Amino acid sequence: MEALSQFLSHYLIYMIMGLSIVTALGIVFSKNAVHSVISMLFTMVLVAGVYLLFDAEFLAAVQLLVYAGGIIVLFLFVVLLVALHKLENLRLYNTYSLVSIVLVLFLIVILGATFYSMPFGAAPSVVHNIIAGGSTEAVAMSLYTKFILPFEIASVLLLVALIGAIILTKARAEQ
Amino acid sequence: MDFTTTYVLLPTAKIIAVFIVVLLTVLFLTYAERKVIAFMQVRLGPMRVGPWGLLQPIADGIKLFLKEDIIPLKADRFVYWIAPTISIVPALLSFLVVPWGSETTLFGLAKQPVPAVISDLNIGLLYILAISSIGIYGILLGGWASNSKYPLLGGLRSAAQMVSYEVPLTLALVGPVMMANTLSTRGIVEAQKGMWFVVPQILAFLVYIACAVAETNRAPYDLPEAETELVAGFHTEYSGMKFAFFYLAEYANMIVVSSIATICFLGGWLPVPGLSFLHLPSFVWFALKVGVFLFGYLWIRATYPRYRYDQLMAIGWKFFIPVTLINIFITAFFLLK
Amino acid sequence: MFKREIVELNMGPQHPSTHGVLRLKLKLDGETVVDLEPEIGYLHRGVEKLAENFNYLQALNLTDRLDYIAAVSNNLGYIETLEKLGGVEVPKKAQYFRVLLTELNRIASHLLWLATHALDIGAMTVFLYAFREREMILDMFEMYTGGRLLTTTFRYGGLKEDIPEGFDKKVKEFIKIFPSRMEDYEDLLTENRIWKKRTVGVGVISAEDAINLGLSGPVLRGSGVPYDIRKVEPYEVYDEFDWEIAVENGCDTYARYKVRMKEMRQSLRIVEQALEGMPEGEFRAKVPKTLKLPKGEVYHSIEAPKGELGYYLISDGKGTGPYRLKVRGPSFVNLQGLKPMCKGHMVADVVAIIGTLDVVLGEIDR
Amino acid sequence: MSEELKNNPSPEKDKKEEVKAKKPVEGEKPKPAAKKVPPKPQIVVAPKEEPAEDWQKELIKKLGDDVEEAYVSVGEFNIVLKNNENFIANFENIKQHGFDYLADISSVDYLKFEGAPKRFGLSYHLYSMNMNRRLRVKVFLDENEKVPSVMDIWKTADFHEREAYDLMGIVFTGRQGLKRILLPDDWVGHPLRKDVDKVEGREEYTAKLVRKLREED
Repeated sequence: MEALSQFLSHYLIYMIMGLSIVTALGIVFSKNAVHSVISMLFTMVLVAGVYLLFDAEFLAAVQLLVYAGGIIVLFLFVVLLVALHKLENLRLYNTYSLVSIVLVLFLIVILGATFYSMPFGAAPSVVHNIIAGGSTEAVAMSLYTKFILPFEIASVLLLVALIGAIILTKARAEQ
Repeated sequence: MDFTTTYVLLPTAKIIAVFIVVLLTVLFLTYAERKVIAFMQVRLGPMRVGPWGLLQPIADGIKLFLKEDIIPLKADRFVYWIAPTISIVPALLSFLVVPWGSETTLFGLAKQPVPAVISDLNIGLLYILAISSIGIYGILLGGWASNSKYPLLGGLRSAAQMVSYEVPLTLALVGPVMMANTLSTRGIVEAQKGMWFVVPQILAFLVYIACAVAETNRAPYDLPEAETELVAGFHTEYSGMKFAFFYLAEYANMIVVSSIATICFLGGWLPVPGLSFLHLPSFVWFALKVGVFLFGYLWIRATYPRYRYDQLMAIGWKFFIPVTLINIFITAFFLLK
Repeated sequence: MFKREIVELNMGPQHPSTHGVLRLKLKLDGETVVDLEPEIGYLHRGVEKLAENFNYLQALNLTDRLDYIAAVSNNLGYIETLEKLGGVEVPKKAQYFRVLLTELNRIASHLLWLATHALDIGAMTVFLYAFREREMILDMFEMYTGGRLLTTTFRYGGLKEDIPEGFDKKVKEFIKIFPSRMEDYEDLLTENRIWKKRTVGVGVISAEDAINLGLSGPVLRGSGVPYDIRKVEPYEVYDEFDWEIAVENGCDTYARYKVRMKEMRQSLRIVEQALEGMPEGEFRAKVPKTLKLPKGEVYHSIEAPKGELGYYLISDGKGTGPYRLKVRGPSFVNLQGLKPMCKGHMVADVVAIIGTLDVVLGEIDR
Repeated sequence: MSEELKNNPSPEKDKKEEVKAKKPVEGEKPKPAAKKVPPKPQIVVAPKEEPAEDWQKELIKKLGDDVEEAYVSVGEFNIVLKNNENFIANFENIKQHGFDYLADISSVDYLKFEGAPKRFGLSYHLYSMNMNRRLRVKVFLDENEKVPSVMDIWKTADFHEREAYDLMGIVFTGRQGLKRILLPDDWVGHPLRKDVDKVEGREEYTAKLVRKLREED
């Protein structure tokens, strides 16, 4: 029993990651846009699971709340309201496949090189040790003290975008 | 305690206990709904199956099991199949962090009392809100996959409604969280030992009740399934167990929001002030308080007409959200003073 | 991309709130109704053609099936049309009893309207409360005629038979109970915020438009026109009773709701007076067994629960049945008000407006 | 009375004419059915009287030559109008006279009715809210004769005219959307006509429906 649970806690992370890759592929390869969105939803939920396993509870909750609960609903709204039958006839693989293969290989090489040269170190375990009272408090402390200025700037920017969107659509509706 | 008991046996036992209780409650909530509303409407309600129709929910359950599972010809089979599941799983998962009592030994399974909650997450409340926001997809996808106009309208309506009402619902809960200084559900209850949060947070409490009714798509905000307009809303085309899943999810959600209200405003498992001499077990107090809320649900349904869709949205955005924001400011002001 | 798409939605003929087999072709912009066209005829049975092949008494059965909620009113209108052409004097007792039954029927019809209207807007409890009281009235009908809905109540020259024993006791019981029950309905609805939000300002129609559209009954009176045939052209013994026309000036769904609520109270007043003043004597004038009417034509209208119910009867003086019987059903005409009332409102309001028009498809399709 | 006689021509004119002409004059409200206890009830005609009241005379004067006939029968005031180019103007006149409420438009097929001048008839039942009076305007039509629509004056005419078209086959000109209302759009015939066999229209319709369904298969 003990061995099993240790095995689980050790390999659960890989299982979740693997699943999330599968669902992520589902986003790209499914021909039906609604199926894509569902795959995306599962990917988001699984990513939240990854966060949870790294003891980033707050991040996991926010991931669920904002991405899985909010943004994908909007995606789904758009997909449902736009005519879908046209998408069914779309060809997934275009004729420039040779070019794309070369480009993708190039991208993989560059990304790999970047990852290889980055000094990642043992960050997760450090984080694990710092926050005994839960990650929520740590996030809050850093957000509202050290990073208060970027935080506020980001919020103002979002507000501007929000108001801008409303004004743009309103103007169109009145025309 | 050894490792196996702590990490495997106890959680499993808790999970099984909670789920059995929740499913039974859901079953008999449907019975209670029919009975309570029947008595309010001077009729008898179910009387045929068992004494006073007590076995009616079980008969209904069997009926739904045995019913033919119809899938519309032009439906998207995969989405049609997965929608009820998406709907019910988050509803049940929410019970993970609901503390149903102070401490328990789980009928002697644990040698010393353990917290009466499956998992006391430090982000408990946030977790419930996060997980319940997934439930929207079930309704939205179910409505779309049926490939029929009324379900689609119902699905879109309810998704818009639930997304909108999540905002004031969450904001209303910020007040108690600020006062308790924790997101843990147990922590919030324990912070109310002196005074229930319903007293200082009365504004948030009232908004929460209204939003909770809207969030669970119940009367007078039951527009997604307003039968006189949209036939049966998003589950018009569903039958058999799939329909039962939607049904169960709705009632499970009712219990979840009632539990949150109890936890955040009415002191969870704490006894009613002045009645603590009764020495009732803590889970009885909890059940009683949740029961009051559930009764309120039924009472409202028997009394009020239905709002119109735009009116519902207007109330949500123009009234509830400002009120909850003001409540947060007031709470912050008094906490900082 | 920003072009507005108009969606066509078929509401009915099978839909919970179209009260039968009414079909509406809605054109929607989002959820706002841009255009609307009622499609009727799903319940067409050719009553007018059938009547030409029946004799006068048989045709009475057909009138039951017009507005099957208010069969007594239909019978009364038809029988009075015959009597008007035949020129027969109806005994006082029969007249009193006719008024009594018709007013009870009006209450029953309005109760059914209240029940379904409230249910459409989502107030479920009122539905069952109203049905409970309607049941009492239907019991009375059953006691007198043997039928609950299709009553075939009256006969040429008076009543079918004398008033049964114990009937007055039932009516008295109803008169005693009903006012407090009315209070119950009003408590649940009249000042209810949601109810007001759903009805005030919805389905507005001005008095001029209403007259021009030929609307009648509570729909017209809700727009402030005091047109009630019972008052302006009293038939039977309505001029002997003390009662008022129910009028509201709101022109909207709420006003029509209030008109019907008032009207139920007034009807109860009439019932009370009719029961108290019930004279003794014959219940039927002496009339021949086979009814033959003189050659001629006549239009007679009465105030049915839904509005002006008119019968246009042509007799060729030879046959024992009508040469032509045209029914002017109030619901048929009132249905024309649906389009101007609904334009610019939302789908949910359409449901409320259908409810407030109180249409019965049996009468529309005939 | 002389005008009235014109409208009740020959076949019945001989003996019975006397009876119906005299009967109504004797008593204001005759009770033929009630009093004459039958082995064979005598058939009489509802009396036609000259319009006596001021408003009636005024209205007749206003409409002038277009009035073919005007009489009071069973207490109801009837005006028979000519179907000519003044038709709409006359109705506007009537409306201005106070008859603002159009209660009903009825169509009649006089095919088997003795004494009718033409095949079809339309009866407009009007009511005046202010004067509290009723008026019946009648117009007679030959087969295939069209009649102008009064929909511009009273919107309520819409359904009534559609019904008259649907069931009786009377065509109204000068309006839109004149289509069947109670019967299916592809129905054959007009069932309220007296010469229509009840079943005929239905058989044809059913046959068409079956054909259509077969094609769909």
